[in-house]
Amino acid sequence: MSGADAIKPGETLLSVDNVSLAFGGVRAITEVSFDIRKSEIRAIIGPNGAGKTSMLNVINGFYHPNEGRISFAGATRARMKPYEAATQGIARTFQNVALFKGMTTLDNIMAGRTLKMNRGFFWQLLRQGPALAEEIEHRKFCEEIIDFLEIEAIRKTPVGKLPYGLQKRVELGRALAMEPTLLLLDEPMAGMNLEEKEDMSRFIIDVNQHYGTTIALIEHDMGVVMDLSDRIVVLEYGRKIADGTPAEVKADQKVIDAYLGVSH
Amino acid sequence: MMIRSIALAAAAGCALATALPVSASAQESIYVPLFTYRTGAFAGSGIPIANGMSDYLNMLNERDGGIGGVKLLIEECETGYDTKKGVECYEQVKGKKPVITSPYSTGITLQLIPKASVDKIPMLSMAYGLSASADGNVFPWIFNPPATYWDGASAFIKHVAEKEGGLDKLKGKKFGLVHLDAPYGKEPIPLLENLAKEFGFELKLYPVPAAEMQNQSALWLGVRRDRPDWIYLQGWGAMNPTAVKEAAKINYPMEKLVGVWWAGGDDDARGGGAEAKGYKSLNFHAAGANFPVIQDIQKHVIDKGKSQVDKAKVGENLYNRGVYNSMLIAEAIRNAQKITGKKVVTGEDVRRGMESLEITEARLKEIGMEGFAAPVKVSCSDHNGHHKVYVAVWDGSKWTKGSDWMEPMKDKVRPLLEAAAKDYAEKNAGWPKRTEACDKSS
Amino acid sequence: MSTTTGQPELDTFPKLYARNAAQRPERPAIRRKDRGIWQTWSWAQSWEIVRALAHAFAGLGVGRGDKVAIVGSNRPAMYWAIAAAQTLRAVPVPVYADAVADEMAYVLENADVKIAVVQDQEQVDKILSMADRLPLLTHVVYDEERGLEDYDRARLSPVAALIAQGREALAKDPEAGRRIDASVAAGRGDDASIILYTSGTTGRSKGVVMSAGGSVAAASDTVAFDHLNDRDEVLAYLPLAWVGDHYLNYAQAIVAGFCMACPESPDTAQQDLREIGPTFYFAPPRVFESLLTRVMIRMEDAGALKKKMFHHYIAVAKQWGEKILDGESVPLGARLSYRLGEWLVYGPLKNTLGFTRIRTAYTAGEAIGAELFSFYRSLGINLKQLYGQTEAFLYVTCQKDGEVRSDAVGPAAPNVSIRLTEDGEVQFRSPGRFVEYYKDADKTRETLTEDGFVKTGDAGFFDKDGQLRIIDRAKDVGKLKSGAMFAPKYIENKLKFFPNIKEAVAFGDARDFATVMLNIDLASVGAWAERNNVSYASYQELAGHPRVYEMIEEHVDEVNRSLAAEPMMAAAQIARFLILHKELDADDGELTRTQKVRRGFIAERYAPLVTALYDGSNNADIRTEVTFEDGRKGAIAANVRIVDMKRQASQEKAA
Amino acid sequence: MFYRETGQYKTSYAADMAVFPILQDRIGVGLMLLVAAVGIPLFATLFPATGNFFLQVIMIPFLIFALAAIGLNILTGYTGLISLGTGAFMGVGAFACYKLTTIFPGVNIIVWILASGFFSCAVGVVFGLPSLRIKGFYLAVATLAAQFFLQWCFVRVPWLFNYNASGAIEVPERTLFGVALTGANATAMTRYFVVLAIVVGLTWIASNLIHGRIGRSWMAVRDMDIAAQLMGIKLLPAKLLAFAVSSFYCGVAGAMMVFFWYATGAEPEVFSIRQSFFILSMIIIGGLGSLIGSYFGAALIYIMPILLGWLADVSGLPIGAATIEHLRVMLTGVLIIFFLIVEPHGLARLWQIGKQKLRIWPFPY
Amino acid sequence: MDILYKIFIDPFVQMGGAPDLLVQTLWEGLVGGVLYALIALGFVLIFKASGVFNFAQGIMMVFAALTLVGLYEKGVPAFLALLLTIGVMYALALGIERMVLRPLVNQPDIILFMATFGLTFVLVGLGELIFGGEPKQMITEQLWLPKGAIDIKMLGGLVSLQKIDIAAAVIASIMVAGLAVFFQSTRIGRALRAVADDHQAALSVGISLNQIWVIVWFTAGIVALATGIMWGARSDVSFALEIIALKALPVLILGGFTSIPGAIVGGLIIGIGEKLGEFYWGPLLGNGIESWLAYFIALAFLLFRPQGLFGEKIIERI
Repeated sequence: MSGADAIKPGETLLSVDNVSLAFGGVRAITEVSFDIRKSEIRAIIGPNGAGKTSMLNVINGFYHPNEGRISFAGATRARMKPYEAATQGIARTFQNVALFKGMTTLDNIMAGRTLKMNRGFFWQLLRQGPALAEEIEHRKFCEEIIDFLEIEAIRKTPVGKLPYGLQKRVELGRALAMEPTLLLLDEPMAGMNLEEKEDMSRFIIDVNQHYGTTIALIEHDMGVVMDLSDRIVVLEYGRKIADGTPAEVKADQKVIDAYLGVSH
Repeated sequence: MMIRSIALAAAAGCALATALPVSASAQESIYVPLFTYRTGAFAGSGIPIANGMSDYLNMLNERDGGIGGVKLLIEECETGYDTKKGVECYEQVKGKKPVITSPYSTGITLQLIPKASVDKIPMLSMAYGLSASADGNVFPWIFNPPATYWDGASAFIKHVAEKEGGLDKLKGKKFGLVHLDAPYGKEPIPLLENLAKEFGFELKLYPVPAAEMQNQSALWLGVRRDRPDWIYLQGWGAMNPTAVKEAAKINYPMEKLVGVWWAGGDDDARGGGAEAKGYKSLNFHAAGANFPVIQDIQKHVIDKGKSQVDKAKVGENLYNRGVYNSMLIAEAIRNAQKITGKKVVTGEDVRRGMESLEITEARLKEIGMEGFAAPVKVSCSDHNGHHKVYVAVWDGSKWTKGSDWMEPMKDKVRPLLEAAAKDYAEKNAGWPKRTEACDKSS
Repeated sequence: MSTTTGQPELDTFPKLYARNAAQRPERPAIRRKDRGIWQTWSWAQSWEIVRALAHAFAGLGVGRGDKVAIVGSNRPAMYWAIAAAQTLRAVPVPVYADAVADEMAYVLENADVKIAVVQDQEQVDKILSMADRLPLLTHVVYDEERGLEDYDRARLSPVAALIAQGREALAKDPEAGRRIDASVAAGRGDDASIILYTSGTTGRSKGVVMSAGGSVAAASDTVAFDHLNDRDEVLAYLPLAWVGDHYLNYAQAIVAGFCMACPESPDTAQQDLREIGPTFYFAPPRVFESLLTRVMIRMEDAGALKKKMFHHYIAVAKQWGEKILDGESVPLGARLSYRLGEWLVYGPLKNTLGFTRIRTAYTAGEAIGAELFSFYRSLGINLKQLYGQTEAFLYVTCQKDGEVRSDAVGPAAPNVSIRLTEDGEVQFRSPGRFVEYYKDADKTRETLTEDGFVKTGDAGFFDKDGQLRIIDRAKDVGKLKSGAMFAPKYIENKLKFFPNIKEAVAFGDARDFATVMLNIDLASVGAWAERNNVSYASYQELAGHPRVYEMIEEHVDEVNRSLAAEPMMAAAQIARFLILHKELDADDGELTRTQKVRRGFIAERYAPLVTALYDGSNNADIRTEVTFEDGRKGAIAANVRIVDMKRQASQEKAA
Repeated sequence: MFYRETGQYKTSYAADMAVFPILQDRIGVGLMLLVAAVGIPLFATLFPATGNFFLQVIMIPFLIFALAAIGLNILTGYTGLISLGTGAFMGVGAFACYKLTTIFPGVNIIVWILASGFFSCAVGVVFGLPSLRIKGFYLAVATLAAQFFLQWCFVRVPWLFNYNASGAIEVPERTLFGVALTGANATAMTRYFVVLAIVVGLTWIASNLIHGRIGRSWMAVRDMDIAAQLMGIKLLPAKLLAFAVSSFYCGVAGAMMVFFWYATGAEPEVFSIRQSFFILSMIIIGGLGSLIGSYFGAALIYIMPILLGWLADVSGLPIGAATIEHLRVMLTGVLIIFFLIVEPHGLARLWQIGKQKLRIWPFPY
Repeated sequence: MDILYKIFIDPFVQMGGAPDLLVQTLWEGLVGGVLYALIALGFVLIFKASGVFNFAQGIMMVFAALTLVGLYEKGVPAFLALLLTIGVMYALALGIERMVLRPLVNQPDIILFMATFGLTFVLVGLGELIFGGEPKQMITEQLWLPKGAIDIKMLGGLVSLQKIDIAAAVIASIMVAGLAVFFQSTRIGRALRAVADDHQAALSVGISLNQIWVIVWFTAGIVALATGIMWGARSDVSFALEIIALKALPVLILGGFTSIPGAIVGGLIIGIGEKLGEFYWGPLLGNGIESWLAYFIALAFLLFRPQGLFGEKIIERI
């Protein structure tokens, strides 16, 4: 964590260097390189099957790239396990909400604090003294997030019963509970209506500003992406075809041909 | 919240408690509960025994109006050969002041041994249960006549010696023990190991896990490889017919396969079909229906439709075993009445009656069991008697007598047994010293 | 007779606050559901915060007589800000938080506000947008940081920072503390305590100035009247700028030393009410009504047996409940049956509504239906009526325990004198009587008589029990062409007692006959529609449905029968009615912020309909502008059907 | 109906996070404990015959099975790992306790009962190792390996049963302050109190675990293991901890079963696969992921057949014991299916729904 | 060293020393494996088509055999009894579909698993109630199944093949072949496969899921009957057989829950593996290791191929 903290806003937090990934014979990502700077909102876009989600999976250690390296907060690695990514401060949300369905909103967000909680097993047995104090301390933190995301009313509702838009919000809350340095959002607005999208955009911007969290997001809604992000990477068939500010990307002929030209 | 369910249970329990017929009419009759198992994986052996037990006692009620003029209150409790349910049965009957229990399961027996002296209810585990409980000095409340598993195993060795031409011929021979891989099955091992040392034969063990009772082919391949000269089968339930069939499959000579008395059910042998002809089993009572006692049962119980037995199976080996078991109970009660002069006897009385039980040839004849069984005598120190057994032979359709009554090697068994009893008492710290007075044999 | 007369030093709220902090430092003063739990501040903590805030306010230049605007929902910070301003002898001016920018600008401008304490970014934005109209405004203090990170901080501070800053200063500098103490001690009963802007059924709002002494005296009287003490709890959910909230929660809490609880958010108020379980409760009749409607609707979906049980015991309660509540003698069987009902129905019902702990509840503001009123009372809730005004600092009359009726509002409150003018207008003089309308001497003179009585503008009379009965606004009571009396509100209220009717607007002054425009209640009629397989896509479609008309016609007919039974009102039976195609809405100016109908405005806005009501046509076209929630404007057009009613003969004789 | 939640507001997180935040629930729990600790013993004292039967045949085993069910529920209900080895883990506890108390007879048996849990805990962890690679029914079948292997050990390693000729555990008499806790002289009442204390205490601890960080990580693994990893939850330690705690509970239950219920001895057969299925059916009928459900399940699966048998008894129908047993078995099966159809999430869910109904009474929703 | 010798050398010396015994062991393993495979096949059929882990498969086997023998004992001619039993199995499938599967449709797997657990109780109770709990002799001869053995002299010894075992292997092969044909070439069979792949797709083809369930359970019932006859002939027909059926579970781990070839190959591996293990290595542990050996074999396989023998490598999709 200290490594990530030492990096100043604007400096490179994560760099993806010439990464390739293949499943059996199918190439999902081919020689992609880009970087994410601290405190920016970085979008990864591309048509379906462009390898966007695979890219996120590589970043947080679900997939191990066949080639190439990833450096995060100055440390370079080839293989990492997802929980190691978590310890280093990488959090994410999923395209299809991956909440803990049997638990309440609060418990889901509390689960995001797992790494920060370290009272021993003995105290956990008693749920008294230090263990309770720790629970309360983290509960307070989670309540801040609940307040931030305006989900007070569903605090104790099992997430399985929530509408989709709220589930996405809870999932964001769970990721925020990890106090991530880098937050990966996989289509945070998929399947939302206009109003929900506006809310979510606002939350993403607020997270970025309020907590200074670096955000990498995949999103289909071009309007949203252009509004939100500082810089955009465009992938197509697993290859990077463009990288730059929204304006630059918008003007890039390859992008127009490959992506914006096609109706989405 | 979880406690709420306890209350639910409690409420249910209250209903149960108020409705349980507690010590009903114990004064006018003698309460004899029978733990039986007509269900479960071992029902095959349980059903004929259960029928035999009930039918004999019912016959006494029908023919004689009970024992000594007092009706017997007979009640079956289904255990399914499951210790859990056995304990439930015990608790259920305990309140009704039974004069004796016979659990018919080694597991349940082990459970109840320590309780018998506490609850003052004697227990009869007829030729099963804990061999060591034959020591009346340590186990005043437990009776396991007429023979223990060790007697059985020793009788097997005796039988072999007879066939081979003397104990000295055993040297260098190879014996196999095919046994259920459970406490019951392993029981003969120490004795056989002792005898092996003494007589110089080799003992090979073939355990059958309970889950593999019907899947013994690998084991019998081992038998085929090792070629033991004789095999003793300490099996139970579905294990027996499978073993007999497998033995037949590897062409093992049937006359060299000897089962303990619990491997001597008609169904056990019948499964092997024609190939099972010659299969042997130890026994301490006769099979067949040609005894006055069985006739009486036929007349007074079965013909009146008061039995659950399939008529064709009356007189089968295990049916007769049930009859024999009940006979022991009845005789003990009768003896207790005689000693105490009371008509309605208690558990304590029956313990005394059991302890001084002597069933002579004459008495056997009186009760229509001449030739059915050997005389039985139980004493204060010897709760078993180590009575004579014989070898029964399957003739392809029924059990026949294949040898004379023979004494087990009591001298070999007894010391081992007393040591085991001592060991038991030592391991069970605080095991009570015998305080019960000793009655003279009647 | 006020309890504080013997102790002249306790004539301002800051003094009482200090007394509470000294006398009951550990007792809870204020709670708020926040971050999932009820954050609680004791009187000592609370007073410490008020002092710190006062110090910080002083640092912002707030001094005696300066106006401090308070814009936000019910939150501790807002109440502390009020107290802090009062501590400095400045005058807090609470403003309706949901007021649109224009309305708010008027109030802030009119009140010469120096600093504004607001809730969040939304209010900050509103105020910043009108900054050019408010030259006097020097600083804005906000409670919630969210979204304000990038704002220019020069004239903007978070309240938490101010409190911290004040606290630090007070800790460092004993002199600062003494200055605050001195300011508190210097406070006098005739200081202006607060300016409450009335929503006014017509025209611009007026700033009603209250004196500290009067406010304290009034509050002390009612605290004694209802035996309130520091074990009571209230839920502060009414608009902060409304006299009701300021009086019932803020003033009474400080006088009696009880705890006021603030809901987590307006959406969760109902849930929060249930959690807190107030012992003293106020709600306008419409709240009780919508609660009852919801109760009945929810019970409709219950199983047959449960429904039967429910209605059985409600009937039992109806028969005996009020008698038991009033301590009358009741047969033992009935008492037992009621007890069973309490266990099976009333207790759980009160529990789900959050009324379990209520000792005293009031309703006021408009007439309450007899059925509705006695429903709650029969459950064992001590619900009473009061009649009040901002100008009186709320209480004019209130009912004593045990002498409660639905059709009257009780005798004069303690230390209040009431007189009726010849044309029936109610006038009163009370300890809490207002000082003046801020910067509006004309209006003040208009309202305040020479001898210190306030003209309420309401027409009423005392009935034989000595309880006041209010008929209507004095100026609204009109006459039909025949000369018979026409009291529109009286008619409207009768109509509104039907759960299916949400609003009614009656016309008839100087006309041949009385007519009404109605709003159906979507929740109630919607549920009815569902049960009766009436399908509809919109409010408009439901409102115009023939079967809905049929049903409403029955209601109107019933009202006519009841009007016919009253000699003074029989002539004003409803001759024609229509159901409006849209809900009357405060955003469109059709209702006041306190949800009262603005009859004149409606008559203008729906002029074609009014014309049609009187020209005998069976339907009329109407096109109206509407304001959507996000501020966009649009228009709806509709053709509205008008129904003729049969009028009953006056039953004076028969009755 | 009984609930009066109005006015029960929480001013601290400790109160808000309490296991029973509602006063009426706390009263209910208190009453239950009172009934269990005072009412039932009183009843048993007043009616010794039925009382003893009730304690010995119903209450003691019910509590013990409930504890085992809690153990399995931690693994299966909370962590989502199906185990069919419960019986064997119970056996490990029983044999461990037997070894401990015979090697160190001086130490109080209650200490050993609890200590024996650690042995089954260790064994559980070993057999939990495959859970990293396999899931669902595959894992369930893998746990059968534990079941059969351990069962084989119980029979085949004579050291475990102290070379007893009986091949079974022979429970020696152990006392506390001169009162027999085990053995034939231990009264049902004494044993009941010990069992009650242990079961209530362990239930409390289980509830603590479940409501804290550890419980959340278990449920996270259960609900979505991928996301759990991302929260920094290491799957293997979380799963192994579940195996450990679960086996601990099962082990203690097993030890208590032999020492406080059977009280005199037990054959290895007691810990057969049937026992495993028995416990599994308890938690499924009772409700996966619910402590109270474990109690419900134990009550239904264990007590119901006894009640059925008793009903048949009372009804006085002239049917034989065997027929009754057959019907009882059949009816048990039918009831299992029936309850699954009525409420697949178990009795705990029914209870939850009932409770919710009471909370919003008289409203239907 | 001695122990290492016993583990790694001695068994092979034995194998080489008595090759006839080795052949015999393999044969016994093969026959046992065939029968395990048949039980596993029943599991697989049901799991594939309805996602139900049918715990009652073992009991169905016993129930089927018991019905057959019970009917015969009640005086029904053997082949008529066989037909009637098939009818009973059909009725059973129908009943299960109506009363268990249909009300529980769309429930989680474990619930359905538990329902089949309840079903075992029902079948046990019902079977014992109707036919009694005594073990019964399988009516081998009456069904024209062969008896006796074929002894082959070979490898310096004797290998004895029981005719009934040969019959079992033949019948098993016929059944597997029959099922293969059924799945490949009949309309219903194709429908079944469609269901296994995609319930929606199957529905769109116009096949009722309910019908498919009945057919699948009925088919599994037939397989159970065949297995029951074979096992019954090897020992006897009693409820103790139920435990043997559990042996199909390691076979399932090995072969995969959805793979018919997996069930067969898995069955053979387990059957042969456990016989070899018990016979050659069992004595090291005092024999009787068969009860758990199969599970360990399966687990060991699983560590190297978590997806089972014929499963495809699973790429976890997020």
